[in-house]
Amino acid sequence: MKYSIFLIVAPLAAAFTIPMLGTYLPRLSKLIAALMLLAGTALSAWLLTAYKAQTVIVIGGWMPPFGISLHVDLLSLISVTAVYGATLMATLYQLFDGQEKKPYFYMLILLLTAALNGMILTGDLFNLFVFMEIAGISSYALIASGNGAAGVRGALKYMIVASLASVAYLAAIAIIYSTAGSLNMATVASGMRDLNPVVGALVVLLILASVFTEMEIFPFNSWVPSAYQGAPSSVSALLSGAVTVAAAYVALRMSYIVFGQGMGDIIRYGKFNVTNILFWLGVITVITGQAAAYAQADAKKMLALSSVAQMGIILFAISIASDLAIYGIVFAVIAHSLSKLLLFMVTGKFVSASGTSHWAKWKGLGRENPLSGGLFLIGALGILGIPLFAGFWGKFSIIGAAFKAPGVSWIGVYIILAATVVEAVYFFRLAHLLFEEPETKPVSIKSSIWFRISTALLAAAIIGIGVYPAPIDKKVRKIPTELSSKNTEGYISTAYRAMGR
Amino acid sequence: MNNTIFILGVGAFFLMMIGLYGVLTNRNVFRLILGLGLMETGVNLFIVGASYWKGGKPPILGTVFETKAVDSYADPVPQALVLTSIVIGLGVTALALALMVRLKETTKSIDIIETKEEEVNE
Amino acid sequence: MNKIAAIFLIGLISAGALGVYISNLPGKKPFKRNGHNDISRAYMTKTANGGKRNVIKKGDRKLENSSSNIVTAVVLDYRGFDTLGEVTVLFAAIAGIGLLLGGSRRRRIRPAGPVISSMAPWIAAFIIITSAYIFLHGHLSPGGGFPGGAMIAAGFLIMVLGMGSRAPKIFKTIETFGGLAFITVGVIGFLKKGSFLQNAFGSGEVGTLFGSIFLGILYAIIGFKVAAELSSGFGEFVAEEEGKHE
Amino acid sequence: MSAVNILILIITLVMLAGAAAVVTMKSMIGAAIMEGIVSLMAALLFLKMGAPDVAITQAVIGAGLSTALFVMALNRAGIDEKEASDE
Repeated sequence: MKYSIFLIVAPLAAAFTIPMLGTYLPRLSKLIAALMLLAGTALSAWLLTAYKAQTVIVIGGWMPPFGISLHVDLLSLISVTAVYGATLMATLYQLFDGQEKKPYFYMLILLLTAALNGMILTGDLFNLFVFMEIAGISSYALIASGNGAAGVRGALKYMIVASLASVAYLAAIAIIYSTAGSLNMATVASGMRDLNPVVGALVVLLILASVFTEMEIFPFNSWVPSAYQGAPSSVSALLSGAVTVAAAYVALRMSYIVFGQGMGDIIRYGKFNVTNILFWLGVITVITGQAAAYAQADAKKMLALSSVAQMGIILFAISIASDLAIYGIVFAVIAHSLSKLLLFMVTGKFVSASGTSHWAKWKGLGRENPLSGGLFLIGALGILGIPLFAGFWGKFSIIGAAFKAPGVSWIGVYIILAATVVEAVYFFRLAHLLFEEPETKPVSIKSSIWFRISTALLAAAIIGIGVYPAPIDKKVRKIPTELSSKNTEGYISTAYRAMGR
Repeated sequence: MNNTIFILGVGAFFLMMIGLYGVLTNRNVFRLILGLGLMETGVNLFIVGASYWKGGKPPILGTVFETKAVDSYADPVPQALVLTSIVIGLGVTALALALMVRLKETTKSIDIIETKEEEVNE
Repeated sequence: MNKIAAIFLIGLISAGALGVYISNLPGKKPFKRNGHNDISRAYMTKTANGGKRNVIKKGDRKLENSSSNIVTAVVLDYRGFDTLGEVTVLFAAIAGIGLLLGGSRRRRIRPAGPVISSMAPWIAAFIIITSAYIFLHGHLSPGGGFPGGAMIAAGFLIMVLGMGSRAPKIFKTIETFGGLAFITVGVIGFLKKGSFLQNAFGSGEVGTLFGSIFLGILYAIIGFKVAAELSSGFGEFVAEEEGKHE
Repeated sequence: MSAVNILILIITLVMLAGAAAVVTMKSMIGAAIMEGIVSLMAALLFLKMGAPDVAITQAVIGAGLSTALFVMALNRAGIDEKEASDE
C-alpha cells in the first residue's frame, strides 16, 4: 500500500520530463505520456487487487495532524483506477484519432491525472485545495487548446467560476483552521462537532459550493456547456469521464466523513440541516440538466448537460446516505464514466466527419458507419440505465434506496424517472436520426485500430458490468461498511491510529 | 474585542466584496481578472487575519529563545498556506491573461459573452 | 449582470457575514484564538514527532528540523507536499501559456532605448545576486525560493525588455531538472526513511547557513525552477516588434 | 486606539480606496497599476501581522510581477484604451 504515493508522484515526474523532451524529442514525450498512463493504470489495478484494509500513508515522516497524509481506502482506489483508465483511453484517442497536438498537451493531461488522484487520495483540506487548483489550471489550458474561440471562451468561463469557488474554499479554510485548529480531515471531522452551528453550516456550504463547481451541480455549472463544446473531444471525454469521478468522490467524502455526523442524518448543525440543501440541489440539477439537454441543438453541449443531470442524480443519492445508496453511487459513477467516454469518442468522430457538432446535420451517419452508430447506441443505453447495461445497477439501487429512506426522498424518485424518460427521448431522437436514410451520401469515418480496440473495450465493459456485475459487486459491497461512521474501523479511527494516540 | 483584528477582518471582507462587485458587473475579461485578483488578495489577508492575535511577532527563532516565548510569535501555519495561495494566484492570473490574449487574437474583442453562435472547428 | 443586482447580492452576502459574526459572539468556540493550537505549538518547539520540549535557540543541534524560520520549516518540511503541488501549479500554468501562446513563428522583440539597454544587464545582475541571497537564506530569514525565483525572473524580464533577447531553450531543461530533482529528493526520503519527502540528510545546527542541507537543497531547487518557469513563460507575453502582429 | 491601530487603519483605507479605483477606473492600464498598489498595501498589512515571508512574496509577486504581467498582456494583445469603456 505504501506505493500509493506513486499514483500521484509518478505522473508528476513524467510531466516534469516533458519541457525538455518536448523541445528536443517531441515524439518521445508523447510516448512517455502514454506509457506513464498505462503504468499508472496497471499500478492502481494492482493496488486494488492487493487491497486489505484502510491505510494512512504518511508524507515527510510527520504523523497525521502535523504533516500531510494520504488516506487509502477501497473507494479511493476504485476511483483512482477509474481516473487512470479514463485518461488512458482519452489520451490514446487524442494520439491516434485527434488533431496533432503539441507535447505540452500531453503534459497537461499527465498533470490533470496526478491532480485528480491527489484530490481523491489526500487526507488534508489544504492539500485538496492545491490539487483542485492544479486540476483546474490544467483543464482550462486543455479546454482552450481547441481551435476556435469557443474553447477559449469556455475555459475563461470555467476559470472565473472556479476562481470564485476557490476564494470561497480558502475563506472556509481560514475559518476551519482558526476554530478546529487543524487541516487534517479526520481531526477536522472530530472538531467540527462542537462548532457553533451557524459557523459550521457556513463552512460546509462554502466548501461544498467549491466542490460542486467541479461536480457541475446546478447554480455552479453555468460554465459546463460552453467548456465542453469548445474543448477538443478527447478533453470533453476527460472532463466527463475523469474529472467528475474525482469531484463526486470528494463531494461524497466531504459530506460523509469531514462534515457528516453518522449515516441517515449526514450534515446537521443545530437547526441547519445541510442534507436538505443537497437533496434539493440534486433534484434541481437533474431537472434543469435534462430540460436543457433536450432543447440543445449542439451534440457536445447535449452530452455535457446529460453529464450534469447524472451528477445531479449522484448528489441526490449522497443526500440519502444509506448503504444501498452508496452502493448505487459507485456503480452510477463508473457507468457514467465508461459511457460518457465512449459517447464523446464516437461524437468526436462524427464531428470531424461531418464538420459540425450540430446533430441535426448528422442524418444517416450511423447507417453509413454502423460500427460508430452502434457504439453510440451502446453508450446511450449505458447512460440511460436500461437493464443489461452498466447504468442499470446504479440507478436501480439509488431508486431502491430512495424509496426506503424516510422523508421526502420519494419525490426525487419520480423526478429521476421522468428525467430518464426525457433523456431517453433525446438520445433516441439522435440515434434514430443517425440511422435514417440520408438525402446525400454521408462521409464515411476513418478510424485507427486503437479507436476500434478502445471503444470495443469500453462497450464490452458497459455490457459486461450490466450483464454480470458480480466481480465488481464483490468489491463495491464492502464500501458502505468502510464509509460508515458507526463502524469503529472507519476513516477517523484509522487516521487516529496512525497518529498513535 | 480586539481593534486590530476587527479592522483587518473588515478590511479583508470589503476587499473581497469590491472584487466580487468587479467580477459581477464586468464583461471585459481583463477587468474580470483584476476583480478576481482583488478577491484573492482579500482572502489571503483574511486567512492570516483569522489566526492573528495582538502582538504576534514574526515566527523566526532569535538568539535567545525559551519554549515559553512561543506565545509571542504569530501562528506560522496560515502564513505558509498564504505563501502557497499567493503563488497559485500568480499561476491562475498568468494563465487567465494568456487566455485573454488568445481570445483577442481569435475574436478581436475581449468580451466574455459571445456575440453570435461560433462554430467549433475540430 | 447589472450593477443593482450585483450590489444587492453583495449586500446579501455582507448581511449574512454580519449575521454569522453576531451569532458567533456567544458561540461555543470563538473565531479568534489567543494562543497557539497543538499543531502550531509543535511546529515552533519542533516536537511534531513527539520529541521532548527543548530550549530552542540558535546553535541547538539534533532537533527534528533545523530551520530558524518556522514558516520555512512548515512550507518545506512539515507541509512539503503542498509545496510540490505549488511548484506544479506554476508549471501547469506556464505549460498552458506555452500551449496557447507559443507560436512557431519567431517573434522579434524591439529593444528599448540606448540608456536602458546599456543599464539592463547591470540591473539584472544586481537583482539576480540579491535574489540568490534571498532563496539561500530562506531557512534563516524571511524570503525563500518563491520570492527569490520570482525576483530572478523579474531581473531576466528587465534584460529581455532592455536588450531584446529571447528566452533560451536551456530554461526548458532547467524546468525539467528542477522538477525531477524535487521528486528525487522525495524518493530518496522514501527509500532511506520510508516516507516520501522525508528528510534523509539529517539536521544540523539551528541558525546556520549550512545547518539544514535538506531545506537548502529544496529552496535552491525551487528558486531555480520558479525562475526558469517564470522567465520562459512570461517571455511569451513580451510584445512583438511593431507592425509584425496581425 | 493606539498608534499601531491608526497606522493599520490608514493602510487598510488606502488599500480599499485603491480597490475601488481598480473597479471604477476607465483606463485599463491605470486599473492594473492600482491593483499593484492594493497588493503593496496588503504586503504592508502582512508585515504588520508578523508575516514577513508573506509580505516579501506578496510584494514581489503581487505588486511586482503581476502588475508587469498585466501591462505586458495588454500590450501583447494590442488592446487600446478605447475599448476600456464597457457595455
